[in-house]
Amino acid sequence: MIATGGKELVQVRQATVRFAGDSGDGMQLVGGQFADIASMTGSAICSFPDFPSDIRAPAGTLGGVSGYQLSFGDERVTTPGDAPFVLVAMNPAALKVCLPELQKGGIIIANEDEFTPTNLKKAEYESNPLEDDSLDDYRVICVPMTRLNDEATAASGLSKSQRARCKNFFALGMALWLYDHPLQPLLEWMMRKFQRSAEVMAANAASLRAGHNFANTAELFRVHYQVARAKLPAGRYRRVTGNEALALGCIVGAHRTGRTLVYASYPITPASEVLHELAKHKEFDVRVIQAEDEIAACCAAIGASFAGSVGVTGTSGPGLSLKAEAIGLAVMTELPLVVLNVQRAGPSTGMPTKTEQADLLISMFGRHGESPAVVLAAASAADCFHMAFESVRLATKYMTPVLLLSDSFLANSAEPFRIPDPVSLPDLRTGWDLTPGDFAPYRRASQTLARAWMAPGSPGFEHRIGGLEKEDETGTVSYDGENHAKMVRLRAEKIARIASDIPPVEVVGAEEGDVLVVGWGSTYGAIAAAVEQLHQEGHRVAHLHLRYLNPFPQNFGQTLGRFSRILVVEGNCGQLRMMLRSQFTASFFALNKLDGRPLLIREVRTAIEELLKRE
Amino acid sequence: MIATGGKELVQVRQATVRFAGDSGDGMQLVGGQFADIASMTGSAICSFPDFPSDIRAPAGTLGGVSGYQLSFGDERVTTPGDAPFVLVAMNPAALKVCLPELQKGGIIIANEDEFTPTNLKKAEYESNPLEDDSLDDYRVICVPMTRLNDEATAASGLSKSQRARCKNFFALGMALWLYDHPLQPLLEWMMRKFQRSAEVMAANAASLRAGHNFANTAELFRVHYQVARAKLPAGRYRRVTGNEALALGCIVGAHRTGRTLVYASYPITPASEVLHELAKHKEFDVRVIQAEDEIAACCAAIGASFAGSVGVTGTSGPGLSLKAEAIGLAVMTELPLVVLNVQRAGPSTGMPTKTEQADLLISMFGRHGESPAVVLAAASAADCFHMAFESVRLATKYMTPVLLLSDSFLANSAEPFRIPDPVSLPDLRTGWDLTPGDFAPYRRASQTLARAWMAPGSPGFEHRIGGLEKEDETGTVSYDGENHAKMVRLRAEKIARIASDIPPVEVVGAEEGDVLVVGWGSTYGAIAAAVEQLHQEGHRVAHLHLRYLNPFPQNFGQTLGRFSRILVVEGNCGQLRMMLRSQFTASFFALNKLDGRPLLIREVRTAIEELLKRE
Amino acid sequence: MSSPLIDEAEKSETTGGDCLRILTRKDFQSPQTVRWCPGCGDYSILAQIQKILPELGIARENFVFVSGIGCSSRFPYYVNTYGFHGIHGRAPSIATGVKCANPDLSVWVVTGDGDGLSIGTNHVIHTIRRNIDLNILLFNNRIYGLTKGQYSPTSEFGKKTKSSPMGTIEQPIRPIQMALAAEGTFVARTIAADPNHMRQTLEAAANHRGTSFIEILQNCRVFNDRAFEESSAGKDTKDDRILLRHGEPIRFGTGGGRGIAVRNMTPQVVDLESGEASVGELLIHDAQADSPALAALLAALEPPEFPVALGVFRNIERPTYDELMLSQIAASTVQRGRGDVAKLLNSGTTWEVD
Amino acid sequence: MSSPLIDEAEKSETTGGDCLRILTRKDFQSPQTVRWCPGCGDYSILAQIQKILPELGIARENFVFVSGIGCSSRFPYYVNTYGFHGIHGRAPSIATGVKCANPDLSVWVVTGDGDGLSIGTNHVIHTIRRNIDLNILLFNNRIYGLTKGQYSPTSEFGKKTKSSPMGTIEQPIRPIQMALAAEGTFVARTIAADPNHMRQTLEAAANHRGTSFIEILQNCRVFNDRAFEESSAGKDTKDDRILLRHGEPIRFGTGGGRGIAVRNMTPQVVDLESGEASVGELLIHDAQADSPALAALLAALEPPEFPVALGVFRNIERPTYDELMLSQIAASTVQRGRGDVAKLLNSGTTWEVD
Ligand SMILES: Cc1ncc(C[n+]2csc(CCOP(=O)(O)OP(=O)(O)O)c2C)c(N)n1
Ligand SMILES: Cc1ncc(C[n+]2csc(CCOP(=O)(O)OP(=O)(O)O)c2C)c(N)n1
Ligand code: SF4
Ligand code: SF4
Ligand SMILES: [Mg+2]
Ligand SMILES: [Mg+2]
Repeated sequence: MIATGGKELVQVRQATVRFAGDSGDGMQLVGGQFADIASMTGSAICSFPDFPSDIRAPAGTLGGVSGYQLSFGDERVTTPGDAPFVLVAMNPAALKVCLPELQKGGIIIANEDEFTPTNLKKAEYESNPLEDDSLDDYRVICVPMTRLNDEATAASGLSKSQRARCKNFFALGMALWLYDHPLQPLLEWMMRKFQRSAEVMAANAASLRAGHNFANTAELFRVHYQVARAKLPAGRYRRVTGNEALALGCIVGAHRTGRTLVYASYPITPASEVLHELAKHKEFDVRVIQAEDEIAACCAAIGASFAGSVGVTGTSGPGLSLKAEAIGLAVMTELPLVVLNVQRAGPSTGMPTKTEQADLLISMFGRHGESPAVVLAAASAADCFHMAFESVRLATKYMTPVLLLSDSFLANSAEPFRIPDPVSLPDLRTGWDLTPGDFAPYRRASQTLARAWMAPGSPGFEHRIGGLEKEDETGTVSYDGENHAKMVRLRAEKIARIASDIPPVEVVGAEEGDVLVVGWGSTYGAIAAAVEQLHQEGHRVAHLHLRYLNPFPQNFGQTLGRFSRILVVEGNCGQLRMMLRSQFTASFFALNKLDGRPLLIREVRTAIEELLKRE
Repeated sequence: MIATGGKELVQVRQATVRFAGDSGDGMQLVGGQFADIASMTGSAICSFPDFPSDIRAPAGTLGGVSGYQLSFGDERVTTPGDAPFVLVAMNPAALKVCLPELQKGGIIIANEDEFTPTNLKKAEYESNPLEDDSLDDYRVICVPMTRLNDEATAASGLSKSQRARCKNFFALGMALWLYDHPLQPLLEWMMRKFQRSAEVMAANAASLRAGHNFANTAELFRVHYQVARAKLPAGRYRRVTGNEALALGCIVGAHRTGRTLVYASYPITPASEVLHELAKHKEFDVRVIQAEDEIAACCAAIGASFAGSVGVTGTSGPGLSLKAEAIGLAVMTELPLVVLNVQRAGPSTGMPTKTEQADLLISMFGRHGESPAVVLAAASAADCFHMAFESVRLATKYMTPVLLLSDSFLANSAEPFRIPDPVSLPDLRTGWDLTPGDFAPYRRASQTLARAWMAPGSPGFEHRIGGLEKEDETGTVSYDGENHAKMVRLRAEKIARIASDIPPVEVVGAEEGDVLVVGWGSTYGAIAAAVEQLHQEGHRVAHLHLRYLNPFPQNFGQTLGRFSRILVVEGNCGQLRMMLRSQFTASFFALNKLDGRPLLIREVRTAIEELLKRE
Repeated sequence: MSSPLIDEAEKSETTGGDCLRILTRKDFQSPQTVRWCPGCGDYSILAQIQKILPELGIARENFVFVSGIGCSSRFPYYVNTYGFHGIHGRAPSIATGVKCANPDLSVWVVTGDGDGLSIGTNHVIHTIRRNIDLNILLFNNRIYGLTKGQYSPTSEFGKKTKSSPMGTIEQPIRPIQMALAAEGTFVARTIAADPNHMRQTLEAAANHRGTSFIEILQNCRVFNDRAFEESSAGKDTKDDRILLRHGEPIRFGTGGGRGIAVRNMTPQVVDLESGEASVGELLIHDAQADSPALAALLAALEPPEFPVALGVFRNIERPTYDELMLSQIAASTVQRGRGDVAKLLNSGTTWEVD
Repeated sequence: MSSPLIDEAEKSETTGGDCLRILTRKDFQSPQTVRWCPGCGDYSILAQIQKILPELGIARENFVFVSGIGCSSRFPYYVNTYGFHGIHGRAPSIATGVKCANPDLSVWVVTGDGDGLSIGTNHVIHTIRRNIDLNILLFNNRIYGLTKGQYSPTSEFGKKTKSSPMGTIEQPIRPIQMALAAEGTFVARTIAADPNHMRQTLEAAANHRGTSFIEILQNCRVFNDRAFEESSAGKDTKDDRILLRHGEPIRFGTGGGRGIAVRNMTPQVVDLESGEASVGELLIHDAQADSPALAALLAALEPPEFPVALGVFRNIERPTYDELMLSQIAASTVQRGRGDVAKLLNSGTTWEVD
């Protein structure tokens, strides 16, 4: 502990903070700004918003609470945190909704002005929790934020109700002080953001400063915290959510193929932001088609690929179910197609705003007939960029559909993204240096087994394809049984060969030992953190995260063999485990998370510990 | 050998005959009649037609050949036969198309009148095969059928061209003689069939008799054959194709539930006949909806079930892909739904007229989210009846979608069906003897875990359901994580419990031993025959045929354990094997058939023999 | 007992309905809290439906509300009878199954402009042309509400939304025109902001046998506020709406001072007061015309050039699908006798094995 | 060299196209044998298309034919250019992707009454309303041919087919009406039995910018023979067809002795020779009218009461989707400069870690 300015400054490795208030309180905005400043001051971050599922629930109700949680600190921050240490609660409903997850002994910063009888009732409180003993396990800091904000912004010239909307910055100011963060970057951001209105800028800045000063001077806070810096790889960084990263990955991927990106999609939660994001980037010649349904979207992407563009379609579970037939057409016509699937909790409409990882098997097998395709999964928000890029690479190089799995958690969570130098990324141009005489629509490259991608507009290469079985090489329609058997095997073999064109699996932690935790997708962060803890505590445990699910990397099976037990962790009933059991002989165990929420570090820890204990 | 009527009568256990001619030659009709007569005289039969894939290819061309193959004989007849012993070829194209499959030493009965230069050219023959030495390996019997038929029918009063259309009966007459079959039943059938036109009746009968007499008297035939009688279970029989049997099974199943059958479907090969068949039976109050697409069809069936009817939908692969989302809705709403899927060769449009078994995994996993459903497969044409009935039983008892797999081979093949006494069939009425006070939409029966099926129109039971996650018991919309986890498990558990309500697997052949052949669906006949042969030859082999694929019967795993090797035989790349490997530990081997044709007995034999040889 | 109405509703919850009991609006209020945004136009529609249902002389248990997905499609949860919240775009198909299974039910489909005219257009059209006896309420707010504000097929050309930051480049689909092209037997338009008009229109729809298609202009307060400003209830509406009345000349404006005439099939606004045209020249609305052409012409009138037409565009009699289905079943039963399973199984050539 | 045409076609097979070379019909004949039934109406359509393609001044490699599933949808295999035989009902969507990816291509969609108006209605309608520059040829034989004879959405009410043994109970959908309701910019009907009319109509469609929708009445010899008997080529057709000509009064019959007049929006056949009506009273066909109402009225004329109208119902100019898409891209590029990937990645708040 170091004392600064009369307060103690405590060093911590990581911290988890949650901002919570009404939907209209601007919690997402200040959460995001906090994340940026934490990042800029050298922290690793990971954040996750928690929106209400109604569009606009009545103000002050439990259904209307909007939260933003983030962890920041050293490089071990890989999740938004199991349990917040600090909760900023802008009203009683926010307190009620978030309290169960707060760490015992954690800090509650409550806007006491909003704990009125009316609001307490809306939040279904019988008595005021700030006044009874229900919060005895926590450090409660009551701040009259509404009033202080009002006073601080009085000079701005804005109306009272306009000024009231600044109070999220008051809260942010306090939080920044609490973690010893500078105000300057935020003030600069405000200059840009509110450049159209000096009054708004002034009021927000005043509120922010007031919050900061209040925390610094008030007797309420005894200590504040300085979190460790992360040892992140050098480079320039920005914050991305998974959905932003998917969009960026597609743009950059298509750009490196030298082709136009055609994104055809139908809106669906939680994938819609990819559509919104891509619609903004017309200067990249991105052609966005908002189709009339998912089938049309998928077919338009296929048509675009046929015409020589990079056809991408994006959706979530129900939409994926609808695209099944069209994806099968892409398998048969051997055209590049990227299908982004941002998973949500199912089956059927399920819980559209909740996360789950239960679309693995439909991605693998959800098409009639033998219909193999590539299946990838992004491990984190930033990884969404890389895997989207990778999807474009594999789809165009191997002339195949690629299904890329993300999920609601990744879609909305944010983390630092190390900005790659675009020219350092692989060149994805596919050279089909053919003369018409050499060309046949289903003649294949000997190595990749990909057929040539000759688009309309190329003289001399006129040809016809379709969903009927094709004769080998010539591509004419064939009902010949031997040919069919051959083509079924060729399609399977083409996908299988990709195993030698993807990075091998890596194991983090023990090189061999007792428990290997195998995960895929958004469970990455929690598994990584849990395994690291246990490994550092001396256990022979390791983590293997699959980003390539079909085909598996070549060294995967052999790697499994180095561990006596395999714990498969996933947000479903055991879909990956079933795939593993069907291919590898090992001792498989499962941790299945099914509650619609991101996996917690302690859940993984507990499961591993239990396995370690077993004989 | 016994001599009768100057000719030898040879006893055989089984025979395989193929009638082949132009699409317009009426081969399907005479094939079916031959099958009926063989059945009536005590044979087991199994037949399979081979239609051209074009609607109407030009007469006389290879594309226009229509064939009908059947095996008949003792009870070991379970397939249409690996290779015909007798080929009736009405024209050169028929000979050309069918010759490769004929047994060496087999009999060709050729209509020599049609081997004209024009027809030979259409069939792409360079020279007349009846005249060169290309058929030396066979016994060729040339018959001027066109001329003989013309003479035989001259007195009928029909025009020459009308009379020409009788010559299929001339061929049938010969075939009947060849297998010592009576004419009488056929003449009676003709009386009924052609009762509207005495001339047509007379001409056909004359042609039939003429063919019979010709075979009897002509010097061309030295021997004829008498096939063994089958020891079939006693009872009344009829011939059914798989598609007819599916329709019958649905009608009878719904009837036993005491509810209306609503069949909603969109035409698709090879499932359309189920639609046609059901559309004929309005006197059973069958309500047939030809929907605008497969999605609408599936949703209409779901709506019908919601309203208290037995909702059934039928399709083939591409349609199944389209129904994925709607089936998921039935999973979530826990409504009865039967989905008939008559598989064809895929992926995509594939080979619509060819058979395959590659829709197992999509049936299991082809829906987003954790979406468990019952999956059944019929083993033979007649079994289609039983499994359709069983589908209705399980769907209504457990309030779940049931996917029933048939395929193009079963759909069109015919075999004897022992007609059950309807009252001996289980009573499928589901009693939900509830008062409104006891009722909650998602309250479950403790044994089956089925929720109560209370349809609109029942006063006091008004409730709302839908695709969003449901709160346990109350069925109101719930976004609660713990509840979701519970519901996911309940839905899975409900399906799992069905294992105790289905017949245990049976093993035919050795009780334990070296090789257990596991099959499902239409591979039944070929596996049964091959295993029986080898078992009788003293090998320790057995056959286990799965008709319940999800859940598996309870004793399945333990049964697998009694054999050292498991050979999984299926018409795909190993879909069942993948399911087995993921659940059971055993030594699995595969025989995968991918050429769009029904499995042959000898293919199974060879595979088993190879396994037996291995160390 | 301060509120007998509530007691009665509660009783019916637990003791089962009684067809003869007189139903009230409360009977159709479900226990579930309504979760639309404050100010959403959907509330008003719900209120009118809850008002008219008890007046139709149909027992509560014989209603079924089927919907797809969207804000609008939450509707069935709030109506205390049988309800089915289906999947996106497929409500008409589910409803078709319900009605065919039990033609005695009064079946209502609730859909949105996205649900019913984007992913579900096909089912809406085919349901209409089959003339299945059900009521389709299409809540048109010209936006995707539930997914938070993308343009819908009815959004105006050029509209800027989350998915069209530079404005849409698609001509909107016109719901009434589509329904008329499918030869709908009852086609109407009303507006949620005018409860009375809505109520009358819904009643007419409920009383029609065959598919009733009603476009309800509905305000989405959050993502497309004031989409129907020109014809909403607040301001003086006389000049911007035509209220269609069968058999009457088409007039509008204060005192009916203006009207619509047609010259070589081209509609024109004419001023009666200035003497520009006489009443005799006005188009006469004929909701029962054989051809849907007149109705189509009226449906195409749109602000700012024209007032928007509200009311019943078409209302004709034609046998319904469900009726025809039952009559084929009846005919078949008369002809062949009631289905006998044993006979069915034993039909065709059979033989005995013993 | 007895057949120079064949040689030329073969050369182009192996050496690649040459835009400047004059194309002939043979150039568009693919090596694949045509496999429709003898006597199928599809042959005639294929022949006309192969005739007009070389005359459009478009290089062979710039054509794309996209189809769904059905007998009709086999079409692309027989046209020697780029072709895509898609899945059932989805050809317009595939074609949309093709056109958006490369607006320079001349894109043709071939579909059937089942493919385009049953499973695929939705895509047809949305394509039309977006006005994507492509040509939709809908082969209407009023039956499902490929699946061997079930009724289709255009089958006549009461028609007996395999799936409707007692007759259908559905009102048919009317393709032209649907296309007009979607405000198609080019909507026409022709008949395969009249090659000349078909050729003119196809040419007009090819020359139109925007979605061209052409219903082609086509005979299915096997499952629905003579469905268009009253207007097929064999017999005297003057009395049972109207040949639409823009700007001209609507007349038909021998010597144009009869015509169509409209009274309060109701079409009537009038006899000019008997003096029942004068030419001045006849409806004037206006394919360029703003409102599609007139066209819709003509589209609804049907035997036996009326003659069937053939020709172009509507032909108007409106910016196409693909044009508008490109112009937004262009505007965006002018505004922000051509997309720079490094700039994109570095946008927003960034920071350096070292
Ligand atoms: C298959 C599928 N695709 C997409 C979605 C996402 N989705 C839900 S509602 C909706 C649009 C709703 O718009 P509308 O029908 O106009 O209803 P509103 O919310 O405006 O009332 C969409 C695209 C979904 N739930 N299912
Ligand atoms: C998803 C799907 N459903 C059904 C089918 C079966 N099918 C193929 S073509 C067809 C109808 C064809 O009718 P139409 O479009 O009128 O074409 P036609 O054969 O009459 O030219 C159907 C139902 C299919 N191939 N795919
Ligand atoms: S988003 Fe719009 S349509 Fe949906 S509930 Fe809110 S106001 Fe109503
Ligand atoms: S079935 Fe009909 S539409 Fe199809 S090819 Fe034959 S004649 Fe033509
Ligand atoms: Mg809407
Ligand atoms: Mg057709």
